Amino acid sequence: MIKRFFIALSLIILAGTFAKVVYNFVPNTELTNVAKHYVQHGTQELGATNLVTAVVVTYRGLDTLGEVVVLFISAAGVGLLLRRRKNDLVTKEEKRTEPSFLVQSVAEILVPLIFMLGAYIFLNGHLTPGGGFQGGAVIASGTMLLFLAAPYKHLNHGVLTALESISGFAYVLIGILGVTLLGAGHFIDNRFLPLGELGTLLSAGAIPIIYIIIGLKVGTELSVVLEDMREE
Amino acid sequence: MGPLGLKIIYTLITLVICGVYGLLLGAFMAKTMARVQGRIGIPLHQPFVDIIKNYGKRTAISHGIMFYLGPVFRLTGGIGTLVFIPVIFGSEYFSNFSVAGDLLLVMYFIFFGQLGMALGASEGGHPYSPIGIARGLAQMCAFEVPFALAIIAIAIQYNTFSITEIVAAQQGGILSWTFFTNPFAVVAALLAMLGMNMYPPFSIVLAPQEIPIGPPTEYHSAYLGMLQSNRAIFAAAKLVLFMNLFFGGATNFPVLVLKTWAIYMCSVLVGAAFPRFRPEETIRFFLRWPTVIGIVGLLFAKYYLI
Amino acid sequence: MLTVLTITICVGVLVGSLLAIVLDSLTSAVVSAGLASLFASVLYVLLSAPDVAMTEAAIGSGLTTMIFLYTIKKTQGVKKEVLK
Amino acid sequence: MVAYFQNPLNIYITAMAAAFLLGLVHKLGKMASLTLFYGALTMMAAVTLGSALSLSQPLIIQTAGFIAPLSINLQFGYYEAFFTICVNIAALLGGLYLYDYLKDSVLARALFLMLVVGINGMIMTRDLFNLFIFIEITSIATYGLIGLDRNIKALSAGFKYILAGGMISAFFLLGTALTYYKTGTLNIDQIIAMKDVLQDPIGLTAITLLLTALLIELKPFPANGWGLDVYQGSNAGIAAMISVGVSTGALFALYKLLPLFPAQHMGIISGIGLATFFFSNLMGLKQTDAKRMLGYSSIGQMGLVLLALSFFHTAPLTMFLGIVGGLFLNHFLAKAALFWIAGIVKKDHIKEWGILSQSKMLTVVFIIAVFALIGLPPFPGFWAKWQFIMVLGSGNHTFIIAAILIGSLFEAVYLLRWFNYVLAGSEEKLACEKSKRVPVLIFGLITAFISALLIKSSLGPQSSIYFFPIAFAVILMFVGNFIPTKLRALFAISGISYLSYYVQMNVSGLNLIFAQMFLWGGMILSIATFYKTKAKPATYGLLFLMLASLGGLVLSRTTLEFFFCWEIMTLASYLLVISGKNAKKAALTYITFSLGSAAFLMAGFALSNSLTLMGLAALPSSQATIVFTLLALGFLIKMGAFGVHIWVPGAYAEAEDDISAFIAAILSKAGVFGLFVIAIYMQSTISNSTLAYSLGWLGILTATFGALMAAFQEDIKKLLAYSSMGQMGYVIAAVALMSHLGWVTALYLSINHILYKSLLFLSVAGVIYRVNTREMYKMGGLIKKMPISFISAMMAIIAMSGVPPLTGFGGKWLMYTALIEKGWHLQAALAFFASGIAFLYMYRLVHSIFLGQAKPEHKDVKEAPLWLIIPQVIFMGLMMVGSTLPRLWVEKLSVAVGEFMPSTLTWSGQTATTSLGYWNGFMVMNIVGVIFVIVLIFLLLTFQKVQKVKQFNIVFAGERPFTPETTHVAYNMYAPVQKALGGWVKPRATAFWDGVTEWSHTLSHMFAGIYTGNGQTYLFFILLFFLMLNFLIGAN
Amino acid sequence: MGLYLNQYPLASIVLITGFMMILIGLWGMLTKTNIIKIIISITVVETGVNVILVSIGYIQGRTAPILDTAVLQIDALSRVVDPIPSALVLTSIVIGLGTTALMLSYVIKMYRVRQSLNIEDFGVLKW
Repeated sequence: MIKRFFIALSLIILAGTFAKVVYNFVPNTELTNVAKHYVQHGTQELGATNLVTAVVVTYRGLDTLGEVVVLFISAAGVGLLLRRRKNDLVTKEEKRTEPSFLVQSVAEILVPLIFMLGAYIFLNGHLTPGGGFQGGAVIASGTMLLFLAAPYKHLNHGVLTALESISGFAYVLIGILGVTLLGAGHFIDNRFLPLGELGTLLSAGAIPIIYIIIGLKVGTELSVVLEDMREE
Repeated sequence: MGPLGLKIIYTLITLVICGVYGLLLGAFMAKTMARVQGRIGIPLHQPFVDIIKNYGKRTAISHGIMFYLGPVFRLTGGIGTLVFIPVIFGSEYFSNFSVAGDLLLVMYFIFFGQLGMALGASEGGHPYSPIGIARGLAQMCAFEVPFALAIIAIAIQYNTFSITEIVAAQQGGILSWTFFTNPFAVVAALLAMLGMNMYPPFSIVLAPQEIPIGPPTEYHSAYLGMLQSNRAIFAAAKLVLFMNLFFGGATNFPVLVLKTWAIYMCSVLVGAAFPRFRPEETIRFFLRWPTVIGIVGLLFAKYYLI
Repeated sequence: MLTVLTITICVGVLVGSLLAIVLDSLTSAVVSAGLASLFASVLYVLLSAPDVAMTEAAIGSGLTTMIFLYTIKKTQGVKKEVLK
Repeated sequence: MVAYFQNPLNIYITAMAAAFLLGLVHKLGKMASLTLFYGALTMMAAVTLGSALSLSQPLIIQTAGFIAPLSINLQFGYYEAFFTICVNIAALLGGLYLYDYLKDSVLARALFLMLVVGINGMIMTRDLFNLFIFIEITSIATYGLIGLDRNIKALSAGFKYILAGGMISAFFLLGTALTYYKTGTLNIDQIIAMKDVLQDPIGLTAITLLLTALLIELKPFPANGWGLDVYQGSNAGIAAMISVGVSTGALFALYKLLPLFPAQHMGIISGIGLATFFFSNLMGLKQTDAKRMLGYSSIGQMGLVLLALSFFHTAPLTMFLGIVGGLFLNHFLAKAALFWIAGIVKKDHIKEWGILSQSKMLTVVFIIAVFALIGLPPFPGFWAKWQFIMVLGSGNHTFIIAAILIGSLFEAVYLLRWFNYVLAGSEEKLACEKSKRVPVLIFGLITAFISALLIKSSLGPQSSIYFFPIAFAVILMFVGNFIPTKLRALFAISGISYLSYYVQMNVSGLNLIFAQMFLWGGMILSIATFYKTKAKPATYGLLFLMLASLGGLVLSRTTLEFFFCWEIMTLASYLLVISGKNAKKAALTYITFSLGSAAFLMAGFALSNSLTLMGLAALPSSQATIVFTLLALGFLIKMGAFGVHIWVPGAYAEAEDDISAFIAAILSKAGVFGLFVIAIYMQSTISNSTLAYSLGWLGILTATFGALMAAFQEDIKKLLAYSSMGQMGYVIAAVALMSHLGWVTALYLSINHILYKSLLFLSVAGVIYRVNTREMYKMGGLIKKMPISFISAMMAIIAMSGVPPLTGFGGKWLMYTALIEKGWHLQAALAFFASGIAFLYMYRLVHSIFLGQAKPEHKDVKEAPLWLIIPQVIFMGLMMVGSTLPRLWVEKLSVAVGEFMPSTLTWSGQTATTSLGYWNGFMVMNIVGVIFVIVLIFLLLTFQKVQKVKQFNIVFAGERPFTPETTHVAYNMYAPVQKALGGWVKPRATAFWDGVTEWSHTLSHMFAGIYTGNGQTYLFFILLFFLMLNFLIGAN
Repeated sequence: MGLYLNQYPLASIVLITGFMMILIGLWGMLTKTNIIKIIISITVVETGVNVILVSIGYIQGRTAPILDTAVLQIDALSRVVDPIPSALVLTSIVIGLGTTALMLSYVIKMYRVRQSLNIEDFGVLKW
């Protein structure tokens, strides 16, 4: 109880600090200088109508590469922890209940649709809200549905790993392409491909390609994570 | 016969006089003790007889080199001590070899014989020797404290360690003796002398058990003779030193005899009156009142006399 | 109007979060947290951040809830392993 | 192709490409993916090195084709280069070390690569949010790797780490958000340029949040329980990467953001660093788990680096790298090596570490690492710490200096205690794969190499004088296994002779006298070491090193040189002591006190603000008093002064017998030399001061108690040890006199001490060699078997006691004269008492060993080996010459001292005269000799035939004894004295220091109690840490 | 509650919501003993931080930074909100998922070893 009291006390003090921040908070009425540049020149410079995508993929491309790495190593960490190793001894195999017919048939229809939705989201990342990460997550949801429908089915780890591996490597390659084609300082620059006509699917230089790669990588990675957690 | 030769001759004369005087004092001491205890005691010539008897004995055994050298060290220590002390004030020849060093030399040379003796006696292998020596050394540590305090008080008072200069500073009347200018230091020194002489009540050194006497247990014949000679010379040397330091020295032999005899009597009388102390009692005793008196003497010299 | 709607959604988010903490049942707590997340994604839409809203909906309330549920399922019962 | 190696961006590209490809390549086979993995690590290290070498000015790397605030940029300047080189080399070797673990899991390999990328990113990025991402990459990769071991320890530690990490990232992200709100940019350089905007509540909250997050990554006290658990629980290879890699990233990230922190609050960061350093080391004291102990040490070291960072983050490059870089590098090299060794040993409890001693090479690296952490020269930490403390001193940061030095001492204690366990050895077999051994050895070599470079660069043009002896010693130590003992000894002696030639060419006056004491004394004593048929391989190297460092001490002009030599001497002597058979415990006490002494010296030199020893002379008097006190305390500890003497008996007694002679005769003079140095330079302030007066009393008390304690010892070497302590007491008092005669006395006593202590220790060494015991009452009557040893011992005690005619008397004469001349009368009286007590133990020594009844089991004992006799004969010869012709050398001492103050000692012929008295050593010797010979002849003439009998031929109480034991009175010889004075020598000092130990351990345990093991508690501490920081910053 | 609450309600309201979520989440992190509950609390904190970030980027009355119409492209500067916070939040959400997944994997393995979800059962290392 004393412990809780102290925790409450310190949280109250923390709340005081927060209150000070809130009290002094004046909501922005104007864009910051950097944002101004993005908003003013972003579409011309990069050819993407969705400025968030422009920021995510190119302006702050290194962040995104890092983000992909984070997801990659989380998946690796999950795998490292959960996948069975040679000498593990398991006492009891879990029983999985067969899902109902309804679930199975709904899944059969839905899963391809979900996958297509995911693909759509990352293909149009430079035009509409969404992008590689969202699309990838949607694809992973599809995988999840698949698991619900077919508890005894295993994903083909080999294919997934290869896909993930290749897409990751491709991302790095595209980054290098920026350097080799546009010169030093252009790592992860999407402009080594023509920007195309603003607002069309095949525009914004390499952004669609990058988002496809990211979408694939995120989708496969998250699917592997789900698989690992399910199979454990 | 250069001055060195003359000096050696005078030194030899001093030695003989002091030796004889020392033996007489020993006999006197024994007689006084006996009288106090109601016995007749030995005749005054008894020590002379003993010493001749011992030297006369031709057979001897030896436990080893150090055993053999022990008495040599001892006698060298005794003679050396005397040699480094100026005996008669104002006489260049009777100041012996005191040019070789000052009071500090004498104080440390006293240990020479004792150390050699201790080593020699130890080699004898008799258990009583080391017991006696251990006690003796312990006692020595203790009485050295008041003695050192007294010596330092003198050094403060006269600002010198040279014995000749100390005596010189005490000339000019009985009141300029250290005994009167700084009585505390003298009392401390005299108390220390009781221990130094190893007479009762500080005689435990010589008596681990009564029959074989202390460190020299294993010594006999000429060894013992040498030890006895040393006892005489060494006792005389110490008395002369005390006389020089505290009682204004002596300008001739009668005065010397008079003063030293008086000093000697102190220890004899004290010895006759007190029972023997155990070693730790001895240590505690010396580190208590004599030390306090010595410190008083020292401070007296430091803050009053200068 | 927008303000009222926003406040309502905010209350929804907070109630969801609170329930997620307070509820004893793990499953209910997870579902509450997912709901809070869903409300938050609506909030993002209101704040003109559709990209974030999509992400939050797909990941925050979808996948996260799912892996929580998996975990809850895995941490019941007495399956014991000797791990290398 | 060359361009590839010169662009730091390729570190990331290489790593990421490799990591992503690993999964695919793994399908081709394990070898392929392993090759890819190690290839990538190698390339990363190569790119880092290449980029660093081609660096002509700080490199800004833009990305995405836009200039900084629009896109994310990286920076690769000199600072970044230094830290990334460290990280990438550690990563390469760490990867190699983890081969066993990584070879089975391709996922782990990918994680490892990404961990390295994350750290590199933390160092290089100049974008706040990008920094967040790299922090996350680093953390998540670490979480994953900790999961490599799936036991309860690793799991729960990893989980606590994740919890803390979650809180940290929430803080950091919130801070980033608020910063962006205030500044409108995420570029760190721009934010720093706009830092004034951040001086309002929101901005300050933002800064606090960011700094809290980064500080917590550095595991500050007390919000670091999770960090300790991680170090303890995770695999050693991973723990090493966390300790040296992740911490590096966090440190550099903090360094980048530090300019944001209001300058007036920099003290808070210093305080956090200091508290972390101090408390971690305090808590480390009680630790018994090796990895957790390393954890405490890691956290402490990072605290120290943080402290340095708070002082020098704006300093110029060389200073920054010299101090912060040096401290970091030290931690980096040592900690990686130690963690790796911990993984090889695979024992949790430090008591079981004896197994390590089976691998010599690993043990050597272990020693190097431990010494580096303690801050001993020539390892990088020494130089950095020295510079750091000096700067602190010039800023008068007394409290910080004290805390650093005390903290370091704690660290030294627990590390060396651990070293003791290593030395204890073990039966068990040490299994060690090559892949694990190689990185450790490489790190050892790197440490050695950097240390060598640092000697060269830090000591300036004079450095070769210090460098070559060390190199020679190291070579001598390492070839020790391959060449015979005698040859090694010969090398060592020739080295010393060359050194003594060199040193004597370059010094004069007092320094020359000390050089001769150290080096000639050492050379003669070295002869004695031949007597051992088999010496330990390192012995001669260390012996040479010790003597060389003493030579260096004499040569040194600057405080750094002096301190360097002092520490080298400490190090060498410690290793010499510890090579004794049962010396481990004693050696620990010895080194603890020695390091305490060094700490005082360091503090003293720091507060003096002086680079040269000469500069000590120019101090204003109030400062001089403090400096003198500190320095004197340092030297006094080394001399074993009363109160800090408790190391003395152990170190002297337990060292090997010939080494004891070196320690007692030669090494103890180093303290004398030090005392002289400061007394000379600070003469004007110290003369007639209370300080000198107190020092004088301390010296006399040391003499008295040393002598008393010596009298009660049964162990012969302990007796000699206490005796040395006592004799050094006189020297202390003599130096404190600050008079011409006093200093001559001090020199005289020192030289005399070399003569007779060498004799005694060598003689005793021979005896112990023959009878195999150190208990005196188990010996006896050896005079017949070992006559030369006896003569040597006898001469030594005569010289020691001060009985004329040998050299001892001169010392006493000078000393009493000097004391009384100065007016220190009571002191003189006490000195007299002390010298009386000295007779007690001296007699005991000679009697119990050589005289009295011989033991039957010693009937076949022979004289000591010739090699021990030769130096004794030399010393006896020197002593005889010195006794007979004192003017020959005393006048030299008098002249040397005369450089500093007017001489009060005059000579006519062989007679020395002072204001108080006179002494003619030549005449005394002759008179005594003549009388002795005459008396001897008389005796010889009196006895024509003397019958030699056995010692046993005695009678007492009417009986012949039949067991020799009963007739050898040696055990508890001075029982009466003990009864009378035993109360004086109750081990109060020992009790006091035991109390100090006990208390610090109790405190250690108490503080460690905050680490409950519960992850939530740790979270709470993190929250409190933030609130505290917020309060401190907001308060102003 | 703030001087500007009435003038600029939306961003401030959301900001307060975000801070309250952080506090709620912290309370859960510090008081709940079930480790799954603790992780849920962490996700609540993370969502709170994200909400705050979005609210900082919001400008009253503006639309999303997707310039898909001519009107928007002409007068973009005064019509769209800041795209940067959106980009940051996007990243942060993904990272959050990654850490959550990893934490839950730890939970599963910890449960396997100790058969418990109580955090107090995992204090094997201390002092």
